[in-house]
Amino acid sequence: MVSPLYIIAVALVAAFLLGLLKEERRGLAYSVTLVTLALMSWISANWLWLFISTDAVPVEIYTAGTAPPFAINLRMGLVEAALTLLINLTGLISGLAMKDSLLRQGRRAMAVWLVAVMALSGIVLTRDMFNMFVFFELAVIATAGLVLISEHIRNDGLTLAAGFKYMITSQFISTFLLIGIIFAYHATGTLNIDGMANTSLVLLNGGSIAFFLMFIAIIAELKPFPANGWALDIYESADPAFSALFSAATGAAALYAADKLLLIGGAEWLPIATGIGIVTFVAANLLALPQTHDRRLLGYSSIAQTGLILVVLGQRDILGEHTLFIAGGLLLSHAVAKAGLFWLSGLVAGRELNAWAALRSHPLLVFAFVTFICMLTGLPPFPGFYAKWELIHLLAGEGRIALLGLILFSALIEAGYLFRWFGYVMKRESPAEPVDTAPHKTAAVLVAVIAAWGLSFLWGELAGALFGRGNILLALPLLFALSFLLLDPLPAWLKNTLAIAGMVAWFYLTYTEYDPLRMIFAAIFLIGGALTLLASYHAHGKRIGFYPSAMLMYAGLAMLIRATSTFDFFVAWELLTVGSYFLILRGKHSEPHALSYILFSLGGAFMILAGFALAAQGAPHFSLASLQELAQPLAPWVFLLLAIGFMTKTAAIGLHIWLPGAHAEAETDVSPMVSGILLKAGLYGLIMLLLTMGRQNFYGVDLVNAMLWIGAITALIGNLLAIFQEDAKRLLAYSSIGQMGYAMFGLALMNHLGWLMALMFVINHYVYKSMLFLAVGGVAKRTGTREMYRMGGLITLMPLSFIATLIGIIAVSGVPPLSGFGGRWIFYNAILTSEARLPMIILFLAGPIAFLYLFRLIYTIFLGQLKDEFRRVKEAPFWIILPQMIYVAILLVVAVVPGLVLRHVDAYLDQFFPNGGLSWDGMIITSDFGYWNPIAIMIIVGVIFMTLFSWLLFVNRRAQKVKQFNIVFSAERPFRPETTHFAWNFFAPYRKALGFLTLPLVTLFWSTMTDFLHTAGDLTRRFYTGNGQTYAYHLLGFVIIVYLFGMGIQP
Amino acid sequence: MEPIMIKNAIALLLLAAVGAIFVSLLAGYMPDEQLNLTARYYAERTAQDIGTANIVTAIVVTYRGLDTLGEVTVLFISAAIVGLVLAQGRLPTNVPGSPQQPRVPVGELLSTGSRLLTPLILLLGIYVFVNGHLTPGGGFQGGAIIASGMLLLLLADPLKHFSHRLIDVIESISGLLFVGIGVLGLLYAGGFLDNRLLPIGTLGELFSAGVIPLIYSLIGLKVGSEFSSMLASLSETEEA
Amino acid sequence: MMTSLAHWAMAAGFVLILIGFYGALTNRNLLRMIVAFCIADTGVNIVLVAVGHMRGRTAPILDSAVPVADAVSRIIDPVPQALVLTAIVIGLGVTAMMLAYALKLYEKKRTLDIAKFTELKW
Amino acid sequence: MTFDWMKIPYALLTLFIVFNFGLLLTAFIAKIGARAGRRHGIPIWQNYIDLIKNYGQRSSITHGVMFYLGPVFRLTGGVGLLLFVPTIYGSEMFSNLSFAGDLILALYFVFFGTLGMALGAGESGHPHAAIGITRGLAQVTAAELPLALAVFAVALQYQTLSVTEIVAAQQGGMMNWTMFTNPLAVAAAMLAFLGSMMRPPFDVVLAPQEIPIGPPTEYHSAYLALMQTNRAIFPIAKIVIYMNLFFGGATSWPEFAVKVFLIYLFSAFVGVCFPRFRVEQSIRWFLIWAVPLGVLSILWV
Amino acid sequence: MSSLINGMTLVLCVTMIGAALVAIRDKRLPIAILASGLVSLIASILFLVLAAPDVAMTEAAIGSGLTTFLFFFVLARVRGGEQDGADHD
Repeated sequence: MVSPLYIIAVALVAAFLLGLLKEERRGLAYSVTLVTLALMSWISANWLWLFISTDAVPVEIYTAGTAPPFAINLRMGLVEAALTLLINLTGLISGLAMKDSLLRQGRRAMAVWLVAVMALSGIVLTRDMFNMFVFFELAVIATAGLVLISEHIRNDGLTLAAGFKYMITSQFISTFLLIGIIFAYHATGTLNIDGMANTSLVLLNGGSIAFFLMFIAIIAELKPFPANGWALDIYESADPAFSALFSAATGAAALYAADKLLLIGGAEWLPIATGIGIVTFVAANLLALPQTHDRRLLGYSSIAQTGLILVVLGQRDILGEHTLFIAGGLLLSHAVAKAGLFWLSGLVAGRELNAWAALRSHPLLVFAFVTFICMLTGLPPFPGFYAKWELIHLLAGEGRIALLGLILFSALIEAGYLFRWFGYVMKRESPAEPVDTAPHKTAAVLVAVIAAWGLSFLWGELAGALFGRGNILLALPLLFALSFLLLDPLPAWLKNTLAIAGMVAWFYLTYTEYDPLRMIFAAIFLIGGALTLLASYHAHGKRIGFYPSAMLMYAGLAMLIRATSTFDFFVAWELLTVGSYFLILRGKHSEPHALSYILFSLGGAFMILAGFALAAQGAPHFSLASLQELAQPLAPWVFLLLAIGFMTKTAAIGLHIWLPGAHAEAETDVSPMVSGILLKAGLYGLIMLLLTMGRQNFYGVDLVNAMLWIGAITALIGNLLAIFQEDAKRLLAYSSIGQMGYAMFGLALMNHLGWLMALMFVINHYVYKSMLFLAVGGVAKRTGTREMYRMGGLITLMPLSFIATLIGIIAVSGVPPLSGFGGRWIFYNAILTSEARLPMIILFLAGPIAFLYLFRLIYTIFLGQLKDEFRRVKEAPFWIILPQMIYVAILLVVAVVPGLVLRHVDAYLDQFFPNGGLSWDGMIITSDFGYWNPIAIMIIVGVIFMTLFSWLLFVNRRAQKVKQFNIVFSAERPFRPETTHFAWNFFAPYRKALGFLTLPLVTLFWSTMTDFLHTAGDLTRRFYTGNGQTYAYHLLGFVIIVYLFGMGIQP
Repeated sequence: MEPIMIKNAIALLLLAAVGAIFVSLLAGYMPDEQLNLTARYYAERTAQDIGTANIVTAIVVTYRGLDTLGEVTVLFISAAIVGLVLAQGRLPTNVPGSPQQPRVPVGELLSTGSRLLTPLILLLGIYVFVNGHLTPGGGFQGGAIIASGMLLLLLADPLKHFSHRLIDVIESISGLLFVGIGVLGLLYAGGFLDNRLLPIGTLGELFSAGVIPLIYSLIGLKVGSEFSSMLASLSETEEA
Repeated sequence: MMTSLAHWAMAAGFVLILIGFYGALTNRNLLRMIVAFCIADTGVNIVLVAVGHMRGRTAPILDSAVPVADAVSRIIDPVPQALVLTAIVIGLGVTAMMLAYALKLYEKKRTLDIAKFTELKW
Repeated sequence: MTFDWMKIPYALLTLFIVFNFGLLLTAFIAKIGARAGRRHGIPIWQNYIDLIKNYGQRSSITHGVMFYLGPVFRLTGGVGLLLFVPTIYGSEMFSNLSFAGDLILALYFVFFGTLGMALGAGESGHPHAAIGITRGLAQVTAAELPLALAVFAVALQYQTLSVTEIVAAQQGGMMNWTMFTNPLAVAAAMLAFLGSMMRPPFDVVLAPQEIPIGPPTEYHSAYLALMQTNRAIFPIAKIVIYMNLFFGGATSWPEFAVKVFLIYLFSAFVGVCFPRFRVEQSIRWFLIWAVPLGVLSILWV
Repeated sequence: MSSLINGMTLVLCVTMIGAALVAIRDKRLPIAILASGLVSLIASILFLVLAAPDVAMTEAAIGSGLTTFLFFFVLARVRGGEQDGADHD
């Protein structure tokens, strides 16, 4: 093995060699620089490989031929190897990305660059306190120098000011550090970090103050809130490639330094580190919210991430041996993603977040961006996900709930601004200036992407080794979904075929595993999904990005039903959430709606995570089935968290505001996916929850009962809102909210028939909502509008769509003889045994209202007056019609023989609710209270109907269809269909009577919440006045506050 | 003025708190009666292991040689940056309102004196760092003395242009040799920067203490050239 | 307690640090801030050396006055001195950097008032 | 289980009886209404005349398929509703095709005709038709609510959803009728009944004055004939449900005739006494007066 | 140790602090710089007293010598900026 000292030596040799070169030989100098950085990386990589592949113990490297503590020693272990590799590689790649500017500055700038990277490696390697100070000073000066140099590029003085502020701060920091070091030396007689730790510095006379001074100095290097104004200015103004190094490598080095210090400080100082970390994490994320400058935003995000990792370090007392896995996962996620984003920002010309829309024309770069933000947000399969999972679990296991809550809350804010940004990228107007696609800059970004995925794999393997979890990246459905990334250049129809084949094949492979309950969901997710995908054949071209997103969602769904442990379940949950978010975002105007979707979803997901964590109580493995073994006082909390999480997905009232926009603005074939299929994931979660946990008493409130109420109110408000929509897809979306309310209500009834009804809703809602969304989507596609009042009279032009809609609304409304009636019938039977009468009443109110919006849907679109501009409209494309017709067939079949599916489920439910099932006697179904003979109903209605119809046809066989305006209209014949089509504000009387119920109170609540956060962030950030001196005040104030806290906890 | 008063008051308040931290440090401070573990080791072993009379030198150059390497690197990059940045400043940036002022001619005495004194000063500097392992002083002090010689030249003739190239070469080569010797120690002696590459010799002689005189000389050259480079860069800068 | 030399020096060092900090916090002129930092640096160095001081001992240089055998009982702790050497040189590097900054800032903005460099904020 | 084919002619017989009864009853009620307004009123056989005339006429125009289907849906709804409910309690012959007489089926089937009619009228393209429909739908949903609540109260009370069983439970004297055992439910249901009968004060839907040419005018000749047929059958079918649920059902045709007449008369009586509501007013009215009654009735059980 | 040295140390310290105060409070920048150099110079004497000849040399050469010159070089190039940010403006 090459001694790690060569990392330092090589860098210095190269730096001094550069001094020998002539100023003009810049190309050569640049090559030397890169080769050196590569060499340094190679050394680190070598060591890393040694530690990974063997059980080698960390190696101590002595200098001066003398053993520590008498001479400086370095240590190379797994962590050091990984961190130095990270630092050196970041240095190498950033050096690559900075090619232009380095070449312009010349050899001296390159030397500084090398020294900066070397210094950071030195901070990581050294085990000597004063040596660490020297390396820190080196890093500071190199940083300040690089900032000063990059001023040359921007030439606006901003960078200069930022660098000077940094220098001011570091003067204070180094003063504290030196004083701390010398007193620590005085107390312990050594400068060696391990020596100080062994002599328990903090217990010695004066030792704790000495330690405090060192500690606070290193902490200050982590840019803690509020002593971090300078860092933000640097992030904002410096060369992005430099910021990448500053964020990823400097951050990593400083964190490791803090880690070493905590080794000295011992357990007493852990809470302080945690406190500083969490305050920083929350505050920085909050402050990032109002940012519009991309690099400053990234700066805030960097600071926040560092804070989070500090929290992890501070929680090592409970994280124990897993600290490394967790902190490492978070740190590497942060480093790779942040470096990647900074490099990416070097490609974008504008500095406003909007300007990133330029990326859109480069799918690869968009993919890179997605990778980075998902990595930062800690979504699977990235390392941060594993880390967050373990972290939250261990915190919950120890009852550190407040910390857990703060972490999740802040992570949600972070996800908020990151995904908002992604929305800008995808949807905002592309700026005039194109993306700079210089190969060396792009290469940097791509390396980060590769690193991101490589690390994900690695962390998956590690999780496997440490906790026996499966590697997410090896899950077949996910791999299948990801393979579409590679297939993206293929034409859409081919990919569609592959997708359908894949889903059907997966179903075929796995169908034996499902019990009847899961079978329903499996069929809807996989076969139903494939069916919906038929509609996607209508798309031409390549449809870049569609298939990876859609298949990601389906992969999540497929994994969800197979999940048996909470981990697998949550992974699947996150995957389907992200996939669907990307799908929804594809809609033309869906940017804000996709954002609120992902925020609510992630918020819900975090609730679920917290619930799972609380349930597991620190156990590394927790199967879903074990949820039933939970007891008071834990159980109701777990139930509450999980229920809220799942109800976010089903858009229960209060958490529903994301749904209408998201479903309505999605593309034609996406709406049925997210409505017909995706919503069922939430129901699946609720079913899983209720199956395992049943009724829970929460401070005297029966939570299932509360759910009953929520279900009922959701049904009412959803339906009520639906009738006032002018937008056809929004109407359907609100209707979905209502329908999910029904299903939830059914589940919450907690009896046999209630569940049967909910499952019936699951099936029915899939069929008719997919069908209606496709029908309406087809119409919207042809007419170019979703405003119903602008349509009208399309029945003759789009007869098949009309038929689908007609069948659909009959089914939804529950009018016999179609399948919707079955749901209603079971519903009434189910509630007869329930004691919860008030919520039932609410549900009664909701029932007839459904009728109103359904009629409006079909009337305003297909009936009434045809508008001039739509006279040439054609029937919807074949591929959009085809699935609708299949759905019609399914609806009719289910209407006649509901037993086909329900019987099995009914029998299956017996094991949970032995009483109150249905009896199936041939075609006749009876419950304890009622009787249902679907075939007879169908025949009777059919016979009467056909008789009358044929008679009427016969009588009026000579009737001719009259022209459109051949109606008697106050003795005039109207010639303007616009004024004759009565369609706008259709249910005006209803609005007058009940409009007060539709006041957007919930929206108001949430928008006030977000406004509040935004304003809080906006006001708080004003205390970063930009004055370097003020920042010094902040720093000193911070030092003193921590001192008071720190000394307060000392014994 | 009110805001300034408030600002000063806050500063005083903050510093009072910082002062309180210092006071508690001071109050808790008890001078050692005996050398602590590390210092005792140095006192006992330096002479035989390293062979320097000046223990501080042994620590600076060998035991904590890595620090020193870092330290010269600090100077190296600050010199580089100062040079680079001020070179950028030399681009035509004449701002109206600050007309170039003619320089005041330097007196005869100073220019002659400087020509006489500079070689002596340089010699003194060299002496200081070559004897660093024996007497107080060493590379840094010697380097600073060399630099003050250059300073004298600059004062005597402000328009004099040093050969940056030469300074750079000296600086780089001495740096390279420094690292190179360190690496040789890694290869052929006990570790990085181990001075026992060469024989320890007799305590108190000039050619003793292994490579320490060599390294300290290199440090002296390097530091001297770095200081000179900084001074030269600053002095060559046009008025901002 | 405040009897030994080291205590006096150390106290003076701390006072210098505080004075330096005060100057850095209240002077808005960049050069004055740098001067203030220099004073604080000097203070730090004094504190460092004072910590290593031991009453009644001599400098850690072996010569005829201090033979090798007596070194342990005769010399003061050499380590802080070594550290201070490094610290002083680093301090100069930092000062030079800050001065370069001041020059460039003045060149750009024609002012040395720190309160005028607040374009980057929030 | 084999199907008893004789049920079909029996069901047709019931249908025939109810149809004629309905024609006469509506005319009679109209007459009473007219007299109360000091008018002469129509002859009692007027409905027959209209019907025969309309059935005899042939139309040469149509507005499209749904226009056709409207009356068909409408009448199917009326006939189906009648057939799904047992008419005469205890009579195998007049239990129609109700099998066990499931209440939910009946309740939901009420909407079948409404939906069809709304669709058919919608296709005529006449704005007034649409206005009428919105009003009708808006009002009917509000009016249905107390009914649904009352029905559910009854179902809870008797712990069954079978109409037959509910009637059975009310046998053995008037005091067993739901009217007396659960007066709140009946009150709520009867208020709802007013709303669904398209009579004043809730007949703005038809709005003979305000909208002189709504669906009935666009629907003429044979279309109109079907709808008129339905107008004879549908109210009776509905009243049969009320009768069965709240008033002990009927064990014989005369009892049937009396009860249906009285219930029908109730709506006519209210109709002549009160002025007309606008739609939002009636919605409010139902929500304020009828719904609380229904709620109470459910909680009462 | 003799009280002479103690007394001298005390004087040195007081002078040094006085110079430091001048350095941060004096309105004239050159005076401030010189005062700062003086602080360093006295510090180097103090170092000698504290038996740290190496440090004393270094401080004298670098702290009070080179640094002061660096300041003056810069000061000469920012004419007009000396009074920027003074309290009175």
